[in-house]
Amino acid sequence: MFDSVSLYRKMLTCRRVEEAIAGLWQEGLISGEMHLGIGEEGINAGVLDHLGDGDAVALDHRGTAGMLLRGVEAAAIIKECMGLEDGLCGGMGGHMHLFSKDHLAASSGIVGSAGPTACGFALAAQHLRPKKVAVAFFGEGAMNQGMLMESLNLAAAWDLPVLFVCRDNGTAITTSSPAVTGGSLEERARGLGVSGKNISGVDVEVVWHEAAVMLDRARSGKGPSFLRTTCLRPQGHFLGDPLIRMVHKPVAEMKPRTGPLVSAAMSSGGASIAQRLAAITKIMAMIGRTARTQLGSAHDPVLQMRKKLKITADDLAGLEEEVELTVKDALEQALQSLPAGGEEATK
Amino acid sequence: MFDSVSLYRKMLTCRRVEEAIAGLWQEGLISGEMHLGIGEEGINAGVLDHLGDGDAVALDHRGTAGMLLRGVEAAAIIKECMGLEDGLCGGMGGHMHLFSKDHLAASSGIVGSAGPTACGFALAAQHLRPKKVAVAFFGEGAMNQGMLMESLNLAAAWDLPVLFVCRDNGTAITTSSPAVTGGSLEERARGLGVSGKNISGVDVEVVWHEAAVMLDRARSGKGPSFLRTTCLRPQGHFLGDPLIRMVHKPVAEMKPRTGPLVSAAMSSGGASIAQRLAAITKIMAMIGRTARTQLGSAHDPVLQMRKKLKITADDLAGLEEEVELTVKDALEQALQSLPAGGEEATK
Amino acid sequence: MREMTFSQAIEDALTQAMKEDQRVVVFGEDVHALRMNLYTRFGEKRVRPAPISESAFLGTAVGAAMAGLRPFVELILIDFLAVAADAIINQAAKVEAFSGGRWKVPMVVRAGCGGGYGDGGQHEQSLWGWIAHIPGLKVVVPSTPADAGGLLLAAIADESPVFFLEPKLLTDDLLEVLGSGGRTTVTYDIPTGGRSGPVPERWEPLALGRAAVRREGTDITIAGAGIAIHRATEAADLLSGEGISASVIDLRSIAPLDRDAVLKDVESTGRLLVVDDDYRDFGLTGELAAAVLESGLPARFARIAVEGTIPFDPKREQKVLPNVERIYEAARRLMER
Amino acid sequence: MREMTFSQAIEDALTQAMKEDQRVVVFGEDVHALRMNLYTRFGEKRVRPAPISESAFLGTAVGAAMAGLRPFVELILIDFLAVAADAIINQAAKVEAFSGGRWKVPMVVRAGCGGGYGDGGQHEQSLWGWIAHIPGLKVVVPSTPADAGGLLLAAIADESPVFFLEPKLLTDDLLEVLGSGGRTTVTYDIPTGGRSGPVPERWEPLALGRAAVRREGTDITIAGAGIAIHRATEAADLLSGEGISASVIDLRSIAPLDRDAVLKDVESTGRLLVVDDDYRDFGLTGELAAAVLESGLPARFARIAVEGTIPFDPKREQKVLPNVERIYEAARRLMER
Ligand SMILES: Cc1ncc(C[n+]2csc(CCOP(=O)(O)OP(=O)(O)O)c2C)c(N)n1
Ligand SMILES: Cc1ncc(C[n+]2csc(CCOP(=O)(O)OP(=O)(O)O)c2C)c(N)n1
Ligand SMILES: [Mg+2]
Ligand SMILES: [Mg+2]
Repeated sequence: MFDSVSLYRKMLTCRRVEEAIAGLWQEGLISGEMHLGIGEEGINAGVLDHLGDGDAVALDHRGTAGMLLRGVEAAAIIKECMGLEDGLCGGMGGHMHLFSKDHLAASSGIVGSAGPTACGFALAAQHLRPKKVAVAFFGEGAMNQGMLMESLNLAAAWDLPVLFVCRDNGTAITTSSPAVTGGSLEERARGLGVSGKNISGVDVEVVWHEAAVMLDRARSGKGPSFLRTTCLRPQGHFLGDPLIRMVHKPVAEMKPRTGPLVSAAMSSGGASIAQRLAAITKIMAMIGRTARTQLGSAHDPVLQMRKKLKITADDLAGLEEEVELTVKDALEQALQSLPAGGEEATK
Repeated sequence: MFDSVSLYRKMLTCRRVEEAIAGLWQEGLISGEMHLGIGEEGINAGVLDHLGDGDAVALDHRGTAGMLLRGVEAAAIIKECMGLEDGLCGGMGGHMHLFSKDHLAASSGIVGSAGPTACGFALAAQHLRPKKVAVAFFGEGAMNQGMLMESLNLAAAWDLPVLFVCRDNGTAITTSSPAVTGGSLEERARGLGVSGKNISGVDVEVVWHEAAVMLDRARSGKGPSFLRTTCLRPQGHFLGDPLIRMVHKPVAEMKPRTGPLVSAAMSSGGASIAQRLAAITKIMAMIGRTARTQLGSAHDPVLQMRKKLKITADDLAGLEEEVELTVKDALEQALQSLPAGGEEATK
Repeated sequence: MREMTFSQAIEDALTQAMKEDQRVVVFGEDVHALRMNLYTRFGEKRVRPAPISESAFLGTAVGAAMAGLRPFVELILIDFLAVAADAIINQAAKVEAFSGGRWKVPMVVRAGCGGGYGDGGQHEQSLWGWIAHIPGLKVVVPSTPADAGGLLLAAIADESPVFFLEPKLLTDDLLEVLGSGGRTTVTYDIPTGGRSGPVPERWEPLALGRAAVRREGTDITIAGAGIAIHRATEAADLLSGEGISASVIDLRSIAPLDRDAVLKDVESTGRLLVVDDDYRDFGLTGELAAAVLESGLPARFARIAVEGTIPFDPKREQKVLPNVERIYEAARRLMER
Repeated sequence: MREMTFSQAIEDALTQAMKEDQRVVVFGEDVHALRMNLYTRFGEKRVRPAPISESAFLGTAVGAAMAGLRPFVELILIDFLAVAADAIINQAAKVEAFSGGRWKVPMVVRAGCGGGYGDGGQHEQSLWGWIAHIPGLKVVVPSTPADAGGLLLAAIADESPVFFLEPKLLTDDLLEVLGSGGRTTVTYDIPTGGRSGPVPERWEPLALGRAAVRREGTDITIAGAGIAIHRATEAADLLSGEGISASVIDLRSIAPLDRDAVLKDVESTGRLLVVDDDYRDFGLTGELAAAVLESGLPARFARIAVEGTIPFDPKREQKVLPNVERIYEAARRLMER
């Protein structure tokens, strides 16, 4: 049964935890890259709401929310992102390599590898945990990676209980995915023996119902399905995405790049003027696409769900405060766990 | 223009050269594995008849006929199969690694790699040889290999002038391909952005016309196509295929295997009787499939073309004698090239 | 003691493992034919034919191992690892480290390795040094039927990803298909020592990472694995005819590597000759050289390994693979230094 | 002499190569952004963004090189080679040998390598020993802007497949994106020596396989490549404060490997310390050990390399990567032996 309040709480928790992580990253308490799932809460929560003990999930580089939704403590995740010894993985993995054996939840920073891993989880379920399933999460860019395509076919051939969830934001880092992707993703999946659907990921209820059907199929031995869900990701590919920076701080971020770009456009030796113009136009389109990717209320799965909630303003405020408190608490735990002088770790 | 006599000559030459190679292999003058293309002459000749200077071809483990049809000397190929210093590749490659730079023709023993290689040939054509094309040959089993699927998509995304030719004999070594392949191959190709057709490879004329259209598309910048062609391969996967041996010499070849098999079926510990029976049934089906794969006249592209030739019996006899002589000559050259004591090479 | 061929030992040990542990599942291309007996006995669910999708099924093995199975993957030839290396080096090898030691990947990849039967440079590689370079992976290479069965059980029981590499010249079933194909007109230089031999009544796992001294000598230590052991033993026979006494150390496991066993022997001989069917550079020969230098032992050193892509021509192939003559010559030269 | 950063040198040399030779084409993921200037100047046909299909586009590079282009592939990070290893080890590396020397594969794969900025063990590998194990491949690792440009031109001009590996800590553009992301709140331990420096007015190819002596010493030879050179130089400064005189040899190319340069120096110092950002076992450190032993030079030897999966936690990461302190300590210990 779809429980809108519970779903809203889950999505909001993901949002707040990821915001907290973004803050820590901005402060320099997390080193390296940081890929978050802000904007795709409807997909993550709508699918993972159906999972229980013994079910498994394979995540990609954007796995924070998935881990949370499977029940991993927020503090353990935050600490892991900070590389602390008492983080989820003892600080060895970091945000791209979150693992929880108890939850049968794994991640990987190699694009496409969630597919084979989920097949493995599903194979183990076939043998050891009848009616249990595995879910793979990945982006639309990953659909061009051979191992993922192979895994769709393998799941079909072996009737594995896998749900393949493609989070389609139309972009892989800076590349417009339609520009480098032939055919359609549903047709591709079907050509690999896995039938699927294409839905918007903004409305968690739609995702929830579709995932319910597909996971039921898997649980009853009817094999894999493919769910393509669309979403917007306002933060760009990762925190500090240069494209986002160019859009939001054009003077500071664009200026140093403009000189070389203009000289590249003008200098002798190279393509024809027409080809150079075409190239510049595409660069501008790429930046423009980024600029237009504002979550806004209409594309924000959390706000959309909030609007539809059938609870009193008081209850809502209570729920939201609870979430804030939980996240604040997790954050504090993480900060307390910092070794003395730990703030300097990455400085 | 479709020239049936010329096509027949080409196909017959392939057949005779491969038979000669089979003879040498049987004699022990060729070591290791040997994959031939007997039964698929209609596909190879029908497609490659359209290629000229500057066109390129990427072959798989079954590349002998492809090399011949691109114009490589039969003697050079035979010598290469024998590992002789004056073979096509100086004896370094062997039958799975035939290369002719002049013909832009390459092969590889790794299943699926013809796809990316052909894309590379096609990319070079786009830059250096306008209107030239590249052809990739591979089996239906290869369609489950990630790199091949990736290459279909890449060809679509980059509009590369490639023709992907899938020779579908329904089997990959001993595995029934439909049993491990989801969806349909044409749908799969389409889902990767490459539209295609499914035709029988027995009638070279059909192959020829279909390939003409697809190659024209490629030459005129309209991108890649996918041609699935069916065929039968009476020799099994490779020379000395154990399945073929079991079928043709059941007593000698089956007997040593039967003991262990019966004891496996009967011994305690293992699957249920039903599951064991299912397994045995599948093994029998596999052997049965092999037994039924007789070329016969109806499935033999060479005989089919021969029947339809509109030339006099005399001319036909003349042509056939010519082919025999050419092949005999190539064989003799190869044998003469054997170093003294060379017959002992692999003994 | 029973007597078995190398292939029989492997299948027998695998049968025992499958009987004793329901979690052991076998998959890979053509396993219904390659493992016809197991397929019949355990059914398709436990012996499952796969599409030609090495990345998918090796990656599946990783997930399956993490979720409680003990996958035994038939990769057929180690050369094919290249199409699926990510599943091994970026996933299988790293899960234990990434998870802070909390999650392990107990899987086995079995593959034929090595040449000597004229199959060309894309089908005859050994690549154990390539695998062992990556932390988190184990690699064993048996040279006798008894070791094959024992190491196989140990590989299945191990909590890490283990490669079980079978020198094809020793493996009658693979060699029959890839080399002779039912012909009596070809013969290959098959070492008699490893093709068949005594095996225990019941298989017990052999500890991984323990070398075996196959022959004790006083003048020179010859170390290697797989086929090289048989070639070295033959060469040692020849050398003893000239009054040179050679030890032969069968590493059996490339990773973990029993450096101590080698060093102990070199301590008394003062000379080390490493024989390797894998590529020479950045491989096993260098790793043992480093072990010697790090130990501070004074030792003369030489190595014989594969120095380029293996030629198809069987005559040249014989020359580039470590053979008895090369070992013998190198050992003699080393004695003179 | 001009002054450039490491990244500028690379882009500048690449621009020169593309201007002078129409056959040079660039492709890979996100190249329109990564190489925005080249994309603008040369247009999409010569700088082409690719799908996330490394197997396809590396394999495409092989075919394109065979058919007359000079592909320059941006793999971004060397870790991703694992998903496409076949294109390199079974195809690119073998075409020349298989064709009897008749056909070559002149292609370059550029990729960032190494860690030190907290990206975890799947994105910070160096893997040059893994690549160099396979005959037919070349690998260069520059440590200064001048070398970066010169080696890049040489790589493009070479007839073999060459890997051009860029230590990410030196590469301002990659590090800016992967490490800081526009933040001023993080800093990484970036060696000052390599990040920017003088470069020639016009790029000339630097011969592949020639090491450079960065510092001459008499007591101990420290050899390595990339970041390790800068760490070693710093350590050598410290050592000289204690009266220990260390040479620093920048290999620049892992394959071909300039064994002679190392041996020549070891001949006078009698001590070799190899510093390697790649994994320790079956890698560069062992290969140089073998070279020493084969040469018969008496030498004390030690090595510092990465011994396991690189931890994410930046503090532990610093410890497992070869750092100044480890080099300094190892050199001192070696002096005592
Ligand atoms: C095999 C591989 N190639 C390239 C990368 C670098 N990379 C990391 S994320 C990413 C884009 C992925 O796009 P998509 O699958 O659409 O996921 P999204 O980030 O949009 O959620 C790329 C190319 C990688 N990690 N692995
Ligand atoms: C990557 C890889 N996996 C496995 C093999 C072993 N192998 C060689 S041929 C073959 C079957 C190929 O089947 P298909 O593509 O249908 O071609 P066919 O032999 O039927 O012409 C296999 C599995 C290989 N050479 N390369
Ligand atoms: Mg995306
Ligand atoms: Mg087939």
